[in-house]
Amino acid sequence: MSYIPHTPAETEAMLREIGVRSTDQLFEAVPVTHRFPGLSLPSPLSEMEVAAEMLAISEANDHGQDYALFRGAGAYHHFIPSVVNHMLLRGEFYTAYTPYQPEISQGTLQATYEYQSMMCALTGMDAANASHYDGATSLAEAVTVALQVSRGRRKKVILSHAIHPQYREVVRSYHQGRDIRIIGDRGRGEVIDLLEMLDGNTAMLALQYPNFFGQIDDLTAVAEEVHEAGALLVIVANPMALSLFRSPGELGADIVVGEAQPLGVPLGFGGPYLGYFAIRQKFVRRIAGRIIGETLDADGKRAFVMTLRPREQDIKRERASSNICTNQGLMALAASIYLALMGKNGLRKVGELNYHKAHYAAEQINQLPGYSVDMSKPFFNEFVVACPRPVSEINAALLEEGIIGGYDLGPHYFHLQDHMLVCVTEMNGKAEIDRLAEVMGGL
Amino acid sequence: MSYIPHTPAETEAMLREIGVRSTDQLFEAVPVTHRFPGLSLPSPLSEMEVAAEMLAISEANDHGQDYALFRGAGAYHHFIPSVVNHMLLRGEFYTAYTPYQPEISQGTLQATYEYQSMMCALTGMDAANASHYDGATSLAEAVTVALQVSRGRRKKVILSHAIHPQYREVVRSYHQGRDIRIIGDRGRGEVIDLLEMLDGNTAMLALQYPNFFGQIDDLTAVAEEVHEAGALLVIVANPMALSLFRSPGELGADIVVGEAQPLGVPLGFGGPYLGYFAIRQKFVRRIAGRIIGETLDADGKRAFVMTLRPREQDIKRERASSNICTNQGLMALAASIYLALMGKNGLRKVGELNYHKAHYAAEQINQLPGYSVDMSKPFFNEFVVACPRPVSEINAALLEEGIIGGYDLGPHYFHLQDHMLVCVTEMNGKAEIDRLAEVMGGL
Amino acid sequence: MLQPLIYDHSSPGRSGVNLPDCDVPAAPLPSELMRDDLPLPEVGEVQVVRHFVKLSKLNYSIDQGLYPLGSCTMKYNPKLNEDAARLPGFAQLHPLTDEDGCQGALFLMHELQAWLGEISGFPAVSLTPAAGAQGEFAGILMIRQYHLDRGENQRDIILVPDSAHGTNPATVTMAGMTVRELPADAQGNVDLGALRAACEGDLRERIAGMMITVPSTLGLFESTILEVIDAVHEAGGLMYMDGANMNALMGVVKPGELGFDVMHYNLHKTFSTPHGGGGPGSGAVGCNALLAAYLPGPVVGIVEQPPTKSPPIKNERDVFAMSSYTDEANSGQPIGSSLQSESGVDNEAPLYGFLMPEKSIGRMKAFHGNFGMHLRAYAYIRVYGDSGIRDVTRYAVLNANYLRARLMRSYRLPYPRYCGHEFVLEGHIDGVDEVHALDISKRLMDYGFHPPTNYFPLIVPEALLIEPTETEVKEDLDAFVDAMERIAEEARTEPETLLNAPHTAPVRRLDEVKAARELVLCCAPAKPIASA
Amino acid sequence: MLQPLIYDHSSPGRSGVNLPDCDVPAAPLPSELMRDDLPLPEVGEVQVVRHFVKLSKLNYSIDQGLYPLGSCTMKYNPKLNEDAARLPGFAQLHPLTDEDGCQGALFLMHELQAWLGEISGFPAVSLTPAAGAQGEFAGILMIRQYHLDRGENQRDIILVPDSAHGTNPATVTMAGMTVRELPADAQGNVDLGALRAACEGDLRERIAGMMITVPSTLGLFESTILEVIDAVHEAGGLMYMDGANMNALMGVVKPGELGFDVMHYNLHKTFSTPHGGGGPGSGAVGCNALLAAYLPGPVVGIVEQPPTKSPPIKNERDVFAMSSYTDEANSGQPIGSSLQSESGVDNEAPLYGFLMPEKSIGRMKAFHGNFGMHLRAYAYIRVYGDSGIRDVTRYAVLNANYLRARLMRSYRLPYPRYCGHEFVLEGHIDGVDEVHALDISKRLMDYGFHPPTNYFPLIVPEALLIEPTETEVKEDLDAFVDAMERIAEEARTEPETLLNAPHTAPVRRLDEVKAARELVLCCAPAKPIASA
Ligand SMILES: Cc1ncc(COP(=O)(O)O)c(C=O)c1O
Ligand SMILES: Cc1ncc(COP(=O)(O)O)c(C=O)c1O
Repeated sequence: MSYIPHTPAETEAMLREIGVRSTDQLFEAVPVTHRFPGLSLPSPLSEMEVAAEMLAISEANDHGQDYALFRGAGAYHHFIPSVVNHMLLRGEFYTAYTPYQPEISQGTLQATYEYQSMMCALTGMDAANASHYDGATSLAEAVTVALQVSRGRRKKVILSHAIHPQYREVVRSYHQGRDIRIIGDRGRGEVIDLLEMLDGNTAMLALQYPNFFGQIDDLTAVAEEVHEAGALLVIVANPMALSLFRSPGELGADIVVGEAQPLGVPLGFGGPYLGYFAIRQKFVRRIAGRIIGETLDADGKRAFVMTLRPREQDIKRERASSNICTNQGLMALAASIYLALMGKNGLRKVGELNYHKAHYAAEQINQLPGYSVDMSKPFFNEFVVACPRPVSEINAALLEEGIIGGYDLGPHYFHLQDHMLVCVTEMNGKAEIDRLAEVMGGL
Repeated sequence: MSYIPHTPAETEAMLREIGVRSTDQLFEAVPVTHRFPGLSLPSPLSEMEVAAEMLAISEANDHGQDYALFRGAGAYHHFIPSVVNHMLLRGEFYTAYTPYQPEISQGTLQATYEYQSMMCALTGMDAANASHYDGATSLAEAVTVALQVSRGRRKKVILSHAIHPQYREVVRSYHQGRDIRIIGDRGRGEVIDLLEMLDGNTAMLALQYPNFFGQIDDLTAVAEEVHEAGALLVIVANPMALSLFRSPGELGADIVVGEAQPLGVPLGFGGPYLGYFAIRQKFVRRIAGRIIGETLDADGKRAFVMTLRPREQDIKRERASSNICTNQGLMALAASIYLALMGKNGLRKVGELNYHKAHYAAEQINQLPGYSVDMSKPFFNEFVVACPRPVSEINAALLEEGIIGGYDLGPHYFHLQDHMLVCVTEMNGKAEIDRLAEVMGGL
Repeated sequence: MLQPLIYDHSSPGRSGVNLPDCDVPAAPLPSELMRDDLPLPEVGEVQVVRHFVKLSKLNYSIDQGLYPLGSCTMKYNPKLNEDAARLPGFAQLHPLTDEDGCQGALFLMHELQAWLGEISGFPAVSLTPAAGAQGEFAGILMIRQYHLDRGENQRDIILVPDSAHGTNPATVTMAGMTVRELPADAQGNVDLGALRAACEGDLRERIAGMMITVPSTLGLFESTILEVIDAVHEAGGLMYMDGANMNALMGVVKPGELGFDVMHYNLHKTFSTPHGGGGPGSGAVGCNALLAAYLPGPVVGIVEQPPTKSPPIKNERDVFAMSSYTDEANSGQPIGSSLQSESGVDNEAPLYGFLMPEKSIGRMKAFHGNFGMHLRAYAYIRVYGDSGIRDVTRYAVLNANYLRARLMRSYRLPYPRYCGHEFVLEGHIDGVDEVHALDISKRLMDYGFHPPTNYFPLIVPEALLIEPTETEVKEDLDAFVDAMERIAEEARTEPETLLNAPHTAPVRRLDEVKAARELVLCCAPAKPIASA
Repeated sequence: MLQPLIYDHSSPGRSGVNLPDCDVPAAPLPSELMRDDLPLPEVGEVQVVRHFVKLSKLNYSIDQGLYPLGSCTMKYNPKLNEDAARLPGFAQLHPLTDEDGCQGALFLMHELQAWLGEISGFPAVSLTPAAGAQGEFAGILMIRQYHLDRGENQRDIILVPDSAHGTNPATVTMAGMTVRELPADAQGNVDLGALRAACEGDLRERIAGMMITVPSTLGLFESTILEVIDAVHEAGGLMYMDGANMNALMGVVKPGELGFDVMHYNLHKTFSTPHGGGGPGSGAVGCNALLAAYLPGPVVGIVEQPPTKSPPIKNERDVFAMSSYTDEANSGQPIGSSLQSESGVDNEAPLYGFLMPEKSIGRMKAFHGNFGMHLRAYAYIRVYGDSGIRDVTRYAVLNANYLRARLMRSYRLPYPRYCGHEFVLEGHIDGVDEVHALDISKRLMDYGFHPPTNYFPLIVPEALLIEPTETEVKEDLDAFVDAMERIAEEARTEPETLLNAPHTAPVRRLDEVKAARELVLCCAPAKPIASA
């Protein structure tokens, strides 16, 4: 019986102890009219058959082991050191629950505390939570915090159009039941245009860094203007880019959110990923989701515990600002291991590889007749290419050559028809990049 | 520096403590003429490059994930439940040394004791050791034991020609320095012919069960005759076949050896595998290699320890009967986990699947014009097919269809030119078997 | 021994990984944009391994024993599923792969949608929500939008029993709606009188719906569930089922057939995906035809039927008819190697694609849900199949009732009825007032067990909510009963032992007040130079 | 707590795995050949997992700390290598795959042969031996056969220093030859006088060779190694080097250049393949041109040069010229994807094949060695490469000398010289005669360390042989020194603490006499009915 260990004799003995003749009797409270319906599911399979089927299904996908990947747009193909998976495979980590009982959960608690610490280090913020579902929901939760900071008095949220389109969709989904206005992202507004929109009703302004097009906007003066208007500056940052570029904390952000998938989490068709959330000290008690804090045990020994619990739904119930409960714990552990391995020097090196390779690729493509790369601003590991024909045609040709090309921006941005967002990481060798350019040029 | 954690500052401090200026000084005892030679090796590679290279090399092989395998001949493609590898991946097991310090090695010790117990259960013997290198060396070690039991007075060793050819080669390699005669396997002698060779000079007679051709010889009366001649009966048994067939213990064997790779160890291009060695109580102190025994600790608690140590090379030195030290510990653990999972019912079921599928395949092939299967004796999961053309041609055609065909017996047995040893296990679905027969028939 | 922090292992110049040299010309870095400091630790690979191995040893986990945490369904996490999740065809699949290039993944999601629908009696399922709470949020937003679309803007109240999980009321607030709490009656059912009063009184027109957990968070099947549903429907509200306790329902009753309109599943509970020390989860949402068009997107549908099949089934791209899921020829058939052909996809297979339901409440997260959990749930259902899924529930309920029957002799059982997959005890020993549920829980650690859920549901004093799950073997249940009985005895004879427990855990009880007051959330070396 | 045996978890009818139904017609089973009983345990999957997880926790391992076991080279086992070994193209590759179908594996072995040869200065290498002891056996058989082929049948003596590992003398016996032990001098070198006496005396004509470990098992480089080699060669004998201590030699000196004729490598020591709680190992053998033809087989050679290459290099199938390994164009080049093309193998690559050396001593085991270890060693060497391999030795020797320098203050260091990768202390505290090396070792467990090797080499009283390896970080070495110093102190102030140690390990000291006397080697339920 698969994962059920009962033998008939044991079942018998247990039923006797309970005082029933069969398990059917235990369901007497279920309306008899609806009790024990048929289930039309496939027949059971043995482990070896399921393993074979999973392999077959997985191989019906075009994946990064068989294809050269030049696609990012919010999900990045980075190298993950083998140690990460070996540690994640320890049952002590992945088969544990949320650390509600700290005495027997110090492993998870300390690792999460270390994750929080390293996310603070990356973002330049004072505190980070234990995770949100992903970058998009993390942004949506930041909106809630910003609204709360204004005690509900400010109702305007400004989003840059250069924030990941799906993130903006999620913000709208999350706040559809609230009486607020989300603006700024319908047009092609630059940062400067967004600052124009600030007013006394603005709770926050959010920018992406690097933005969805891979570019690093100049944010030097932004924080000041936002703060002057009494609003919060929220920065959606790719944590991998923070290996090189000035931290959002240094730029004056109040909340930094984003997708930490690049830090040791595989592409995995979009999830589970890791929404990170970091904030200034003064707003820390408004943070949603779990947070681990340091304390002492009864013997005076350092230990860790979930803290600020009274904010959470299980205690505050309808007065909680978020309902989040289960988060992305194991992915935070993955990021923790990844960052520990990479460390200060390793992460910077990865950042540099991304930067140099992307710039090399951009140059190669920019030289191709009919193509042009937007080099108007500095960029990290992604850039926009204006193409001489539909992106889908180019990608079809690339696929034939074992290459998954860039992301088609047309469906999301009216002004970017036939524009492709190309991503280059440390996983792309020079030969691969050259081949990409060659195939694109040969069309 | 890869797996070396030293920073320059630490190295400096350590050198100071030692009192030298550089590590070079530590090598002053090495003849200066030969000190610090150049090394012509490839340049260092990063982890991600090595991982990519290993993948590329591995994919330059025709393996069981891409091909249907009908090859056995001493190495078998069986299903390995996922739990086995998950347990083997626990660093506590695979990064530990031989359990010389029992107080902090009870995990390895108990698991090995359980392995020994389960091998006794399978073989019907009284004691089993912690492993030998593989089935072949286990047989070679059995020869040593048999010679010792006769106190060196008997010098003849009878081997059946139906023992794996490589095993017989290894027996000869192992005993080339000893003054003994190894006979019986040059011709095509049946068991009955081998019994004829028994005499007062015979130390042992060895048979394979099922034999190299997959067949189960009738061994009912063999032990009696061997014992009457004062010799030992050694049986080389495929432990998977012992799920169904009478145990060698029941058949009167004195020593049972063989390859336990079928019990949870992957094909792995031939190693590491797992030589098992089981023996009657009366000879147990002659067993070579490590053995785990039960005892008590100072608190009277049950615990396990390497026992009969005085037989071993580190104590008995030149008077030890074998020099074995490192064995195949982790593979014994794999077998232990595998047998625990399969258990009485599961293993029998696997045995039956092998039996039925092999018989189905044999029938399909036997019906093909030009082919005939040797059905003269019962067989387990392998059988011999007389083919209408060279085996290499048939295998080439099968390979085109994604099938790795049977093993060519010609190079090993003069009388078996154009004969193929076909193996069918639970891994071969009916469709695969039908396709095998179809391709073979279509030639 | 105190486990050092990862920063304590740091030494300038160390690194845990070698990276390749750059094989392209270096581009100039924009110095004005570069950061100066990156206060990450510098640790070698060996040390990192040891650090996390040692941390892991401080955890209790399912892989080492019984984890009877009520409401959490801590069942065994099959290793098979972990292997499947790590196949390169899944782990290295980009979420924005073009439709043609991810037919395997889409097929799997499509099947899973159908199977979850079949198990719960709902024609439509969306897999996108990332956890139970997000599933709730989606479901309540769907109900909200449904009413808005019918012009019933005034419907803003969601009824929630007082035994509900905290996520339920919090969800209602997030959706901009209002919670109205309902009490339980003496049997642990929703108090029907109070419910009817709410539904028939002044607020009738404001009732948007009700969220209810079945079986309840007390582990009890509401014996009046049909009346509850009727009452709410009667008032024009819709019924949301919190499916956290689905492990007590599979093959026993289909929420959709009972009359529920929408529910969420916790794949990380019922369908064995690992809890991961706090996630990830997966909170798929299922619903009936009324709400199908409001599901969060994207969902997976068939966008092109195989050319060879006739008559062509309606194209899901055109009409979002999720109900076609369960009667598709392909659904529920073993796929074997049919998907695996030269071109990657069999010609006879339909083409799957992502679809946005017509009136969707939108996206709940980027991309399309926690796919890694979908594939594990798929493998799990595949193992049990039609004949086995009900066994999961049968044995989960058997195990819970067995513990209930044995433990009610030494602890007070507030609701003496057959329970579902879990039951609640009062963690209180008569005559020993100083001993609380928490003390009993901490003492269980010394006996080698993870404690039950404490202080939830809130309506039972000193609640100990116990859920063994079906994967536990009788010997271990018996050992747990022994420990609980001994603890009850200890409470009487040596209460201090409990009050100071645990004694053998890696740490003693923690000062939670200090943690919240001092708020040390980030270790000093990680602080950027400015703020440090 | 006592960990139950796997049989203690057994209950009739349980099974830890589901198997597929039979998809072919059942064939009749020959009832007279079938067994009746199969006394294996019956345990569920969850229980099996917990059983082995709990067992694992009773072990000490490299993954949790310093493992300074002299002569064993307990260095970090890279996780990268474990992943590589599990790739389906390796794990599911049948050993009898036709040559064309295993070019990847053959290429890898061919490269590894060349690299090991380069590191040791030997032109020929065979990877077949399964462990160090088997490598020794092969090497001594080669020496034996070499003399036989020259008609020098009388050469049957192998000289072995008294500090040698037990496998050395045992090997000689297995090969049917005779051991003659040689003493060490005061510096820990082989006593040259004694050696010369042996080589120049009556036995001169019987000298077949000498086995010697470099650096010696005392961790010392023989400063007279060239004299030793000369003396033996002079007498007509050949020199065997036990390469267990190769971690002190790489990039520092090549045994082949010193004049050794043959040696073995321990891939499971020097080249980081995991020890696995007792194996598997891999004991490749390298030798010079004199002995190449005697190597155990099969070895991997180039059997066909790529058509495009000119001039064609001699075909190794025809002439077994192993020395061509190191000067092949292909050797040591990154292969990148060159092997990976549509047909599986690049047209420009040579064809590799298995060859049997001309006068081979034969096969040491079935198939071709512990390939799983070869591939790990390959990956390991690939990571360090030409510039890094010497660092392994440099830091291994640095770590050992650092410990030596610090520990000689509290323990007697019998040979006060720079050591190699390890060194020996006397585990004896002056004035406290009741405390032995064993007690110090057991006490180290309480401080969280694995003890050093005890009582080996035999020539040092109360030997503690300490080998930290290069992968250990200074902090941990310092902590080890602290523990050793405290133990020395305890020996004086509270010797009982040592005599009764360990106090915190999973079990206390064991009754080894009882184990050997009662010989319980198999648990009762596993016994077949007849013998039970
Ligand atoms: C009854 C109930 N509802 C909802 C939830 C929330 O689910 P999740 O943690 O997946 O968000 C839980 C989780 O514990 C629960 O027990
Ligand atoms: C010096 C020496 N020689 C030989 C060996 C034997 O090697 P193996 O255990 O691999 O057979 C060892 C192993 O400990 C050793 O230390």
